[in-house]
Amino acid sequence: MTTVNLHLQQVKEQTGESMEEMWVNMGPQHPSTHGVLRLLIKLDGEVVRECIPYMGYMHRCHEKIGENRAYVQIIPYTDRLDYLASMYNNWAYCLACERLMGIQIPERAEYLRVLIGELQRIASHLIWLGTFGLDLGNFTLFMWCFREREMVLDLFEAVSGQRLNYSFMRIGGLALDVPEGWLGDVKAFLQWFKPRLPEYDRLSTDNIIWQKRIQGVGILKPEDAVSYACSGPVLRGSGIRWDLRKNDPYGIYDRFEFDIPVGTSGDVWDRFWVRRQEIDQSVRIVEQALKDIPPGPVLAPVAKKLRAPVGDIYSRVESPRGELGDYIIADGSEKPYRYKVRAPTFVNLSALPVMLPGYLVADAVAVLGSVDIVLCEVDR
Amino acid sequence: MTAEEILQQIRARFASEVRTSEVRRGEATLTVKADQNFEICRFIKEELGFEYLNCLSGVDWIGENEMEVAYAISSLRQPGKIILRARVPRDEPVLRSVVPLWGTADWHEREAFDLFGIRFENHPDLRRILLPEDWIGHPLRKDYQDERFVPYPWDDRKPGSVVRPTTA
Amino acid sequence: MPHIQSGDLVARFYALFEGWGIPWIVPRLIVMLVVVSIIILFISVVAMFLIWWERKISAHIQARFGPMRVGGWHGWAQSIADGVKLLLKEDIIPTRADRPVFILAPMVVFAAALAAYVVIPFGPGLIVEDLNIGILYVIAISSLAVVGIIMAGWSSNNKYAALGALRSAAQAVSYEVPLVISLIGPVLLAGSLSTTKIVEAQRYLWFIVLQPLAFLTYFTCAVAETNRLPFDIPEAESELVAGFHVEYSGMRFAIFFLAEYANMFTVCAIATTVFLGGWRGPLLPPWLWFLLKTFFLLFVMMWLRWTLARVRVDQLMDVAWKVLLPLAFANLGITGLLVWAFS
Amino acid sequence: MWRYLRELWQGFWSIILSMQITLRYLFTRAVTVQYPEEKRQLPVRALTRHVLTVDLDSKELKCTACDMCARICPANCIHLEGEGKGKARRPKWFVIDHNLCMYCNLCVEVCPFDAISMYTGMYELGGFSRTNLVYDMETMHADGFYPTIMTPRSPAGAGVKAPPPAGAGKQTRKA
Repeated sequence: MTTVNLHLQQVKEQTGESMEEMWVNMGPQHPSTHGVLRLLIKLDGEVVRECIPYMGYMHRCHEKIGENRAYVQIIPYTDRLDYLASMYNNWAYCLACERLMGIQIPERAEYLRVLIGELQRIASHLIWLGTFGLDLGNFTLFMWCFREREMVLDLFEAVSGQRLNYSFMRIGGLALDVPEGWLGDVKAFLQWFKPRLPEYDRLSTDNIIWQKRIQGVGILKPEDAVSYACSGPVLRGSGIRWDLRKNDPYGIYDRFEFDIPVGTSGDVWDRFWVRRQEIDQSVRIVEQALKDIPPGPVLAPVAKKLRAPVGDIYSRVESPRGELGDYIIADGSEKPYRYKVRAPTFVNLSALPVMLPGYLVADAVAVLGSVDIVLCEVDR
Repeated sequence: MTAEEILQQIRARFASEVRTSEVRRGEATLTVKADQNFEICRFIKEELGFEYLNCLSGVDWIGENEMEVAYAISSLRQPGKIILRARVPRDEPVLRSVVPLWGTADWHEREAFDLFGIRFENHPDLRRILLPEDWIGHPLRKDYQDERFVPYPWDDRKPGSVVRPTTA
Repeated sequence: MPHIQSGDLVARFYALFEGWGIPWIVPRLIVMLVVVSIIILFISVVAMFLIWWERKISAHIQARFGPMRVGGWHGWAQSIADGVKLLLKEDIIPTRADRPVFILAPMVVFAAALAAYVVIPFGPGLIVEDLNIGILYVIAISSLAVVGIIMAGWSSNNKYAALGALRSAAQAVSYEVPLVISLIGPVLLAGSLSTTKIVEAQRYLWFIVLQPLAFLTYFTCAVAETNRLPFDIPEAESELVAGFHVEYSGMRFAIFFLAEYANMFTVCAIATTVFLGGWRGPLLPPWLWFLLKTFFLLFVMMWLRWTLARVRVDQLMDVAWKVLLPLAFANLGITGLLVWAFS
Repeated sequence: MWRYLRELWQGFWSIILSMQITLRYLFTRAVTVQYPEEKRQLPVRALTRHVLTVDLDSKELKCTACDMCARICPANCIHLEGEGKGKARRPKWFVIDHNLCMYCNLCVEVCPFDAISMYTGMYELGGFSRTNLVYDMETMHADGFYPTIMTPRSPAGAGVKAPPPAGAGKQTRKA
């Protein structure tokens, strides 16, 4: 008897459930679990009564690998966490190491990090919008979003040579300066991108089916959001104005002007709308960064073989999915003693069993989509 | 509330529990004995008002024969961060669960149980979370052995030494 | 083509056989076989074309090319290649499935799709059988597909399939009602249930001008009847994976697929007949007009599919009972009053 | 009643608006590239298969077998052995296992002699067995100029050409 059946049997024995409810396995092979996530859902007709997530299908013990690599060598592995926002993983890790080692990075590197980070946020939110459209049955939006995302990837490819796993940031700055004319390309991309947003809106925000599908479902109350330590758009969708870029600024985010969109009721619509507006805000930040980017070096002079002083640090950044934290304990050698990633989607996903009960199966898909999970990061 | 004040309040309340405490980079860092971890966490959450548990992480201090659970706690209403580290003996790593205080601790504690073998009392559903349920051992312990494990490449290597033959 | 009087031809054929002294059943069977073969051939060709066309339309809406390789020009042979592939695939029946029902289900669905072609008037005289209750027949037959879908969902022994089948049943029951009522308006105007009579009645004015509300209601219901997005909840791939045909593969799946497109053609052909004046049009031969109008409606259906998101189950019921049904009744009432006033 | 009708009309109109925009897209150009027939121009920095660069005059490898790349590689995919002492030190054999390579460019950045490059444009690395992806020194030996981090352009001023059609085996390229 497999563990699944065993568990089912246990649940049956413990709860004594009636035969009118049925357990449905959503995943691990299911089109809308965004990877290999398995949700065990108890259905009463079409209504979800209970949800038990199972994950770990892509677990590769990232933290154990990290404990056995030098500080620089971990950077390529961080790409593989949240592969839709690799730059942010690099950033979070490098920032934690820089804080731990007390490295000041050059001004130009700070600006380029913000610029690239916000472009990454746009790309990540675009892919989220597209896949969310797919969850709701709108395939066209998915393709359109991918088209613009590809343009961002082209920009990143010109900078780092990679389209997905960039490993572009280094402890102390960036690996390379941007190529000539790249900033002009970013401007050209923004010129193209800004008129596309109303087109997305026509298919999504303004469309009545879209509105009716996601309004008032998957409500996450603010107190639950805090208790489950949700972060990013999930927390802001519940009406809490909390953005690490504003509330605990890292890098040079205190120099930029942008708004934090928040929702009101904490339903799927709010989470959608927060992300949709964050794309606008990211465009704003990119424009500001483009305007005052200074010349200079992009990498601080750091030793080839980095050693961190004994100590520990919990450092966090606001990735597109929420608070991406790195907890590093250094023992003075060239590799960390303990390296833990606080994955935002892992934490946000833990609130899913609170959001789902009482809604339909179709809503379960929408709610799961609105949490914006990346299974590689959940499983680590 | 500055980090010093936080530490003072905790020390005043749980004088016998706190092993070490210091302020680093503006964060209150303290190491406590494990038997009162739930009460200290409740004090931090309910009386100091730090209602947001960022991260819960296990650490294996094999040299000191101890296990540690590090809570990174902050607040959405006030600045300041607390890193609370509860030490338990390595042979009997048992702590009180903080799930009643923070819902998010549920999966974090399951992860610590899964990868470190730290057991949490009063946890509603302490199962493995990332590894299969029939997995043997706890991989993040420092003495965990696995033949598939790729060691740190810089160990025991002199320049030019051959590690393994490859064919082209 | 317009002057082929199929009725005459068949009558002459019968007379021939009668002259040879062969029992009456034989020529009738032969005629039936020929007609059925022609229809199946037609359905297959149309469905394959529609599949290719839909892929092309979706691709171009999404700023891509779609199939480009098979057959040379814009991948025109893609559907044929797909068909061959599906034919050659292993026929899998799940171990715990209800075998006879599982095997029968695609046939029932396809038979239902096939039967509706009896009363579609492709041109004057180009109709299999001009039933005097043609519209009623179509409505009755089109509900038959649901039986097949429920059979498929039940016999698969799969929870997703069962959910899809249940949804399909609920959807069909709900959407039949406004569908029928919206068709009564034109029938009142034409004064007949026969499809050819309805086309004849549109000699001067298409019924879409007189009955725009009925057309919209009918078209929405037709989209729902054929399980197309935005009403494709029985097979919603993001929720129920593939709904009722999740366990089907190979040729059985192909038959479901074919039936879906055949059904699409049927409902659009009925809409053409009832609202768009059937085969009537200047210059071009009637059958071409008929096909043009039908394909335009099919294009609208595909266009809708690649624009909209899927509705939810409860919303689907809301739309049927709270929007379409009142509209259809309002239309029927107004039409009835006007017909009564002018007669 | 009035509100019901207005909502009905608004919903209908929003669908019409959505359809309008998809209709417009139906007649815009596709952005996809028909891959094997057309290929996109890779940027200079595109990280692709490794090449051991040569001194353009003497056509000799720049590599001095210092083992830096092998040590920095997180995936442990570079293996080499050197022979000779001091300035004459050269690799005896040099193997990169592209089954393991993560394309992180760390080996290139760490190289003090500019002797290894990933800016080669050879990205079609498919093979029928895993050993096809293990490249030896002979395969990776550059036959001309390749851009590197230190010298992104050739000293003669020639720019970077489009990548050649590449197969699984040994790939060559004219400078």
